[in-house]
Amino acid sequence: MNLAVDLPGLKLKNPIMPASGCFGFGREYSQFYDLGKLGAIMMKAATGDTRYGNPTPRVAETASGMLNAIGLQNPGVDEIIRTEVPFLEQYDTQLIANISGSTVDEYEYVAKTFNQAQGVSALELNISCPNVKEGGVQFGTNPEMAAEVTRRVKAASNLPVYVKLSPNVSDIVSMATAVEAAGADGLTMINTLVGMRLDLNTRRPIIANKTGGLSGAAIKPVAIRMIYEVKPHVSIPIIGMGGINDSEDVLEFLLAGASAVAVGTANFQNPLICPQIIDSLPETLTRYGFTSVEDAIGKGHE
Amino acid sequence: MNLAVDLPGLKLKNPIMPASGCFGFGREYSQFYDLGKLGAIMMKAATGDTRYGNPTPRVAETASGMLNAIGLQNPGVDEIIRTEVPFLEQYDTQLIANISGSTVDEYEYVAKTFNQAQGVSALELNISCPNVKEGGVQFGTNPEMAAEVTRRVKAASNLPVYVKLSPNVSDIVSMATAVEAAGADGLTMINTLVGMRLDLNTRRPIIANKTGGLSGAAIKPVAIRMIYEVKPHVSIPIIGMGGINDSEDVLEFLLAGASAVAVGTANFQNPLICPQIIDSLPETLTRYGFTSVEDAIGKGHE
Amino acid sequence: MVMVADFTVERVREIALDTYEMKVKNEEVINQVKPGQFLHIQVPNFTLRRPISIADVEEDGIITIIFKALGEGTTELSTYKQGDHLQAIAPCGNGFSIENKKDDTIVLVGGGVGVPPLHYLGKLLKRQNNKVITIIGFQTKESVFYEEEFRAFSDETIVVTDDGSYGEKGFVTDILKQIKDYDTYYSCGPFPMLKAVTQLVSGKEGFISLEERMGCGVGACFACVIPTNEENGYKKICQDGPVFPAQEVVLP
Amino acid sequence: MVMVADFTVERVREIALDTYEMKVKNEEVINQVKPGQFLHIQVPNFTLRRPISIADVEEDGIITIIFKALGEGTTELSTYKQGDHLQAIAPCGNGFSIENKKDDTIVLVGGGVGVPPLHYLGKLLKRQNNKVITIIGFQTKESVFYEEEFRAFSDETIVVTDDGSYGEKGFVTDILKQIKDYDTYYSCGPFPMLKAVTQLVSGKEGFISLEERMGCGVGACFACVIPTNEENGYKKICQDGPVFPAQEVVLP
Ligand SMILES: Cc1cc2nc3c(=O)[nH]c(=O)nc-3n(C[C@H](O)[C@H](O)[C@H](O)COP(=O)(O)OP(=O)(O)OC[C@H]3O[C@@H](n4cnc5c(N)ncnc54)[C@H](O)[C@@H]3O)c2cc1C
Ligand SMILES: Cc1cc2nc3c(=O)[nH]c(=O)nc-3n(C[C@H](O)[C@H](O)[C@H](O)COP(=O)(O)OP(=O)(O)OC[C@H]3O[C@@H](n4cnc5c(N)ncnc54)[C@H](O)[C@@H]3O)c2cc1C
Ligand SMILES: Cc1cc2nc3c(=O)[nH]c(=O)nc-3n(C[C@H](O)[C@H](O)[C@H](O)COP(=O)(O)O)c2cc1C
Ligand SMILES: Cc1cc2nc3c(=O)[nH]c(=O)nc-3n(C[C@H](O)[C@H](O)[C@H](O)COP(=O)(O)O)c2cc1C
Ligand code: FES
Ligand code: FES
Repeated sequence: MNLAVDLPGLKLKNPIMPASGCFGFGREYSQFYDLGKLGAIMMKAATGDTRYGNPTPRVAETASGMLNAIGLQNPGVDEIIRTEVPFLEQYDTQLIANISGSTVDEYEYVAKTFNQAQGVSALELNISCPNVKEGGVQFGTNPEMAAEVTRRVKAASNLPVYVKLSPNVSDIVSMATAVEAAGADGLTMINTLVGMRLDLNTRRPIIANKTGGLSGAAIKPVAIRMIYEVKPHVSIPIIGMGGINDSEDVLEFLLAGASAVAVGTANFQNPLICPQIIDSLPETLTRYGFTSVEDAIGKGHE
Repeated sequence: MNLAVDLPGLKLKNPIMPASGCFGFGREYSQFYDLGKLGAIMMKAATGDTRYGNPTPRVAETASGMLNAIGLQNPGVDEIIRTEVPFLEQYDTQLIANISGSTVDEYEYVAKTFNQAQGVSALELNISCPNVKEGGVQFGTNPEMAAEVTRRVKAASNLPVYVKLSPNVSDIVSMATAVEAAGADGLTMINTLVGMRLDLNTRRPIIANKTGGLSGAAIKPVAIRMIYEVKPHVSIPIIGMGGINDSEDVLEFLLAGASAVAVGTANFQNPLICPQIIDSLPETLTRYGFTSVEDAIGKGHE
Repeated sequence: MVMVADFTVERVREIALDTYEMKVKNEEVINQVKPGQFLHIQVPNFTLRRPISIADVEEDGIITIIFKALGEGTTELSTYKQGDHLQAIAPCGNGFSIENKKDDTIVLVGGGVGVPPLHYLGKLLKRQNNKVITIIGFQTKESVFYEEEFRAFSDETIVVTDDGSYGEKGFVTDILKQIKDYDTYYSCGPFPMLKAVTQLVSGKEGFISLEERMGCGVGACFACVIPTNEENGYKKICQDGPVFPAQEVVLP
Repeated sequence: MVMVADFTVERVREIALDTYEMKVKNEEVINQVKPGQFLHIQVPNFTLRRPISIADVEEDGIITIIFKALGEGTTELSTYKQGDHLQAIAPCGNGFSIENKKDDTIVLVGGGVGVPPLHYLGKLLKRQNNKVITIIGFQTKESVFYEEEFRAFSDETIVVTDDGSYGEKGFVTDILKQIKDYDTYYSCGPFPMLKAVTQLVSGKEGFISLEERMGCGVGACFACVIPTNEENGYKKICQDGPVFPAQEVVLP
């Protein structure tokens, strides 16, 4: 079966890729399988400089999900280009660089740096990280700010830009249309919902950062709803994510309007999840009457 | 152990009450246990007139949660006062009327009507229902609209008003402070997150209304986070809800800043959940070093 | 009186394609059961319960249910073994009222997983000296179950399959059409079948049992309503039903 | 090489208060195991895996783990029976490097659920002809486990309990203080204990094994980092650890 999908800058042999932050820079999972199996790889967030991130504990378990507050730990864009990208380039897959920063200038710098380097096919603009603000306003929840950073990053780079939307907003459609108007080539959605757990013994939040991002199966209904809502209002493609655990989930995202999907938290439960989903996808598509991936995209809207 | 909590208009013998919409008007659950055990009862939403609600299917299951789109089906405030309130008044508990409407006038009418009747101790102002808008703006996601309806309802009634907040907002604190400033006597939070599931066979949303409200354990981390965030910014009490399944969950809500809690979806899994939680609460509080319910409220902030 | 009851699993066996017969025991519940009522079964780790009709009741406290393993919950249920425990709200719903049904001719019309409740109903109707004609429809040969069990009390039993791979080919309505001389029909199955049945024989006294996705299962949440013929009128399937006089409700 | 491995449960028994010894079998994994490594165990219906140290390895492919049933996941794990299957990423982490450790005097210092990895470590150190002194601390008498197993290979074994209800009263550091003549210590336990130990004997060569809440367990998610002495320096406990030279990392 034809699993291929063509997206701006990305000729995907299949629509499955690990989500940013849940796969590092691939090295660890390359011990378990050939990364060339993947449609693409979304790398861990890159910032201008080395970031240590938040104190630990950084993760907590929740019902059908987890919280994380890693805090964008990464070796910085230059080091990533020097050591991580060449490693990943060995594999027959496509690289998407997830870019982040504390200021619009930092975003711009990271985008420019990836643009000058080789090996990366697209940028994923992570505006949904809760600790990234300017003038107290979060990029991820304010359409004007989101549009501004999108514009700046587009201008700084020739690579297609996918803007990653935060679900922590009153109106997801206005976020999506704002970044589309600002030049985004695609959307990735959703990032995590802000959540918290308290430890009854210590009487403190389990996560040192107090709040963390909720991911996993628990948030899938929110992801599906947001993609379904956004789809009719944009003409750029959506890469969907949020709680994908199997090929049925993938099909649900395709029906909702995603053109490809990313798998995050499920990698922790099962390191082999991505290749297993890729292997079972043709049978799932066939069972529900589809002849290709393209065939299923957006079919939940008819 | 002393489980009592004193809130505006509500002298609760214990902090446990069924959440609105998950307990009807109590008749059904009165077959399983004495409703006099409950700290209070939050009745199903009341509107000005009889409402049929949405087409079916109205519920769908999700990972550690469910979606519902009942659509405020209810017999109307007058009928509720005539038949349901007298039935519930038999029990040694307190009644909270959940009020809703399509316009501010309808809210006002419902509030006024409950005010004139007997038996209800407080109003819960449900501004978080997604199909309630005026001028295209949802009350539940716009601080000014929320404040406006709060003011009007306060003026129409002598009963204390608890405003029920929607989690589908970028900034929960500004919603909370807006309704507090408008005269709210308390907050209840959270209502459901908007979500969706697609049926792979029919390729349509499972729920006839397409989107539904996500409730259950899946949303507990979002509820805890929002209560924890709001607590330091308000001086009115919070009744917490969202995914409570046992007495440990209750304590987590108390630590986050709730003064009492409501149990919703868990009633469907286990009709005896409320009395079971009430019975196990003293032991749980003791195990974690608390001597009363009051003692635990807000202790996650120290 | 409906209660939250603990059942012990006595036996589970696959009786047709993906279709399981399970016998569960609770001596308190059975005294209350009317045909057409259901168990609202808790499956651990699932938020919602699964409503499954009571297909038979035996004197020693044993209730039979028959279910198709379709989704995750029923698939999990099909793995239960003898001695396992099951928690259910039971018995739920109103059931069929048959106290006054004596010496009549009755047609039972069931389709797929709508067949089970008709089994216990038919058994009781026969005991009350009614003539019972059973028409049960299935997708295909492998899906057919309980033919013998229905034959045991029915005066006539006709099995139909959509593809004709077993029994008559066609729909239950094709057979029902040919039966003229009866007093009352009882039907349970998917909405399209019920619609076809009630339209076909709209003049007859009939009772239909409905299915809908449920929340509470006891009448509190308004998930399972069905419109009635009055304006804004509705009934709750879990509490006022699942059985309704055929003309009372408006099928979607 | 780390792999996703299926294990068969051979035996589970409670060896102390809420503390379980479980033997699991997978012949492929054991050839790779170094003391101090761990299994990252999947418990069905839980999002995150549970990291549990390898406490022993036997020639026939059997790995022993010892865990305390604290929260929901480990409580679920404690209900496993012989013949059940367990999936784990294994073996995880670097483990203790002891190739060159011969004819030395070693002190093992373990606290609570930090005791298990020291068992396999001590066994191997003894085989390499080291003198092994074991100091293991527990909360109270009911929590003590594996005393005999440690005695079997240790030249000296001292058990301490916080409340003095068994063995010596006090902390492991109270005993460690009195031991002067040794080359290297290996320690595993809660952060406060490790901090006390490393501060007490900061001049000695020591290796400590750390615990942190984990996501992936393989080094991909950055959940389990620990700062090192360099600026912005860090190590991943699941991958670069859990064992570190005592002076390399900054304990919180
Ligand atoms: C009153 C009543 C009696 C029933 N009796 C029987 C019976 O005797 N035998 C039998 O095989 N089936 C019966 N059903 C249908 C049965 O309840 C569903 O097939 C079952 O709930 C599906 O669960 P699942 O785990 O397979 O599917 P999932 O898709 O995992 O279920 C997800 C959710 O949807 C609900 N759901 C899905 N399909 C249906 C449906 N068709 N009707 C109601 N809820 C549904 C489930 O209860 C659950 O809440 C009855 C339904 C009702 C309402
Ligand atoms: C490298 C390593 C080796 C370990 N070896 C052992 C051992 O041999 N025996 C033993 O009893 N325990 C050991 N632990 C601790 C053990 O992992 C936790 O006690 C266990 O994960 C708690 O799970 P739960 O289901 O009881 O608790 P829950 O509270 O339900 O766990 C929720 C989440 O928090 C994590 N978590 C909770 N407490 C801890 C903790 N102390 N450390 C790490 N994660 C935690 C869980 O893994 C899970 O992801 C080890 C931890 C690490 C990091
Ligand atoms: C541990 C962890 C780290 C993450 N780090 C990033 C990140 O660096 N950049 C980013 O855009 N998203 C990050 N995410 C969000 C995921 O990419 C994804 O959007 C989200 O987890 C929802 O998908 P899932 O439910 O499949 O995990 C992270 C998620 C997790 C769980
Ligand atoms: C079936 C159903 C119906 C509901 N109806 C109402 C309602 O009428 N008014 C209201 O304010 N909240 C309503 N809610 C929201 C609950 O009161 C509660 O805020 C929410 O479900 C979160 O709590 P839970 O996770 O314990 O269910 C409803 C929830 C469910 C599941
Ligand atoms: S399922 Fe709740 S009213 Fe019927
Ligand atoms: S747990 Fe993921 S890096 Fe250690």
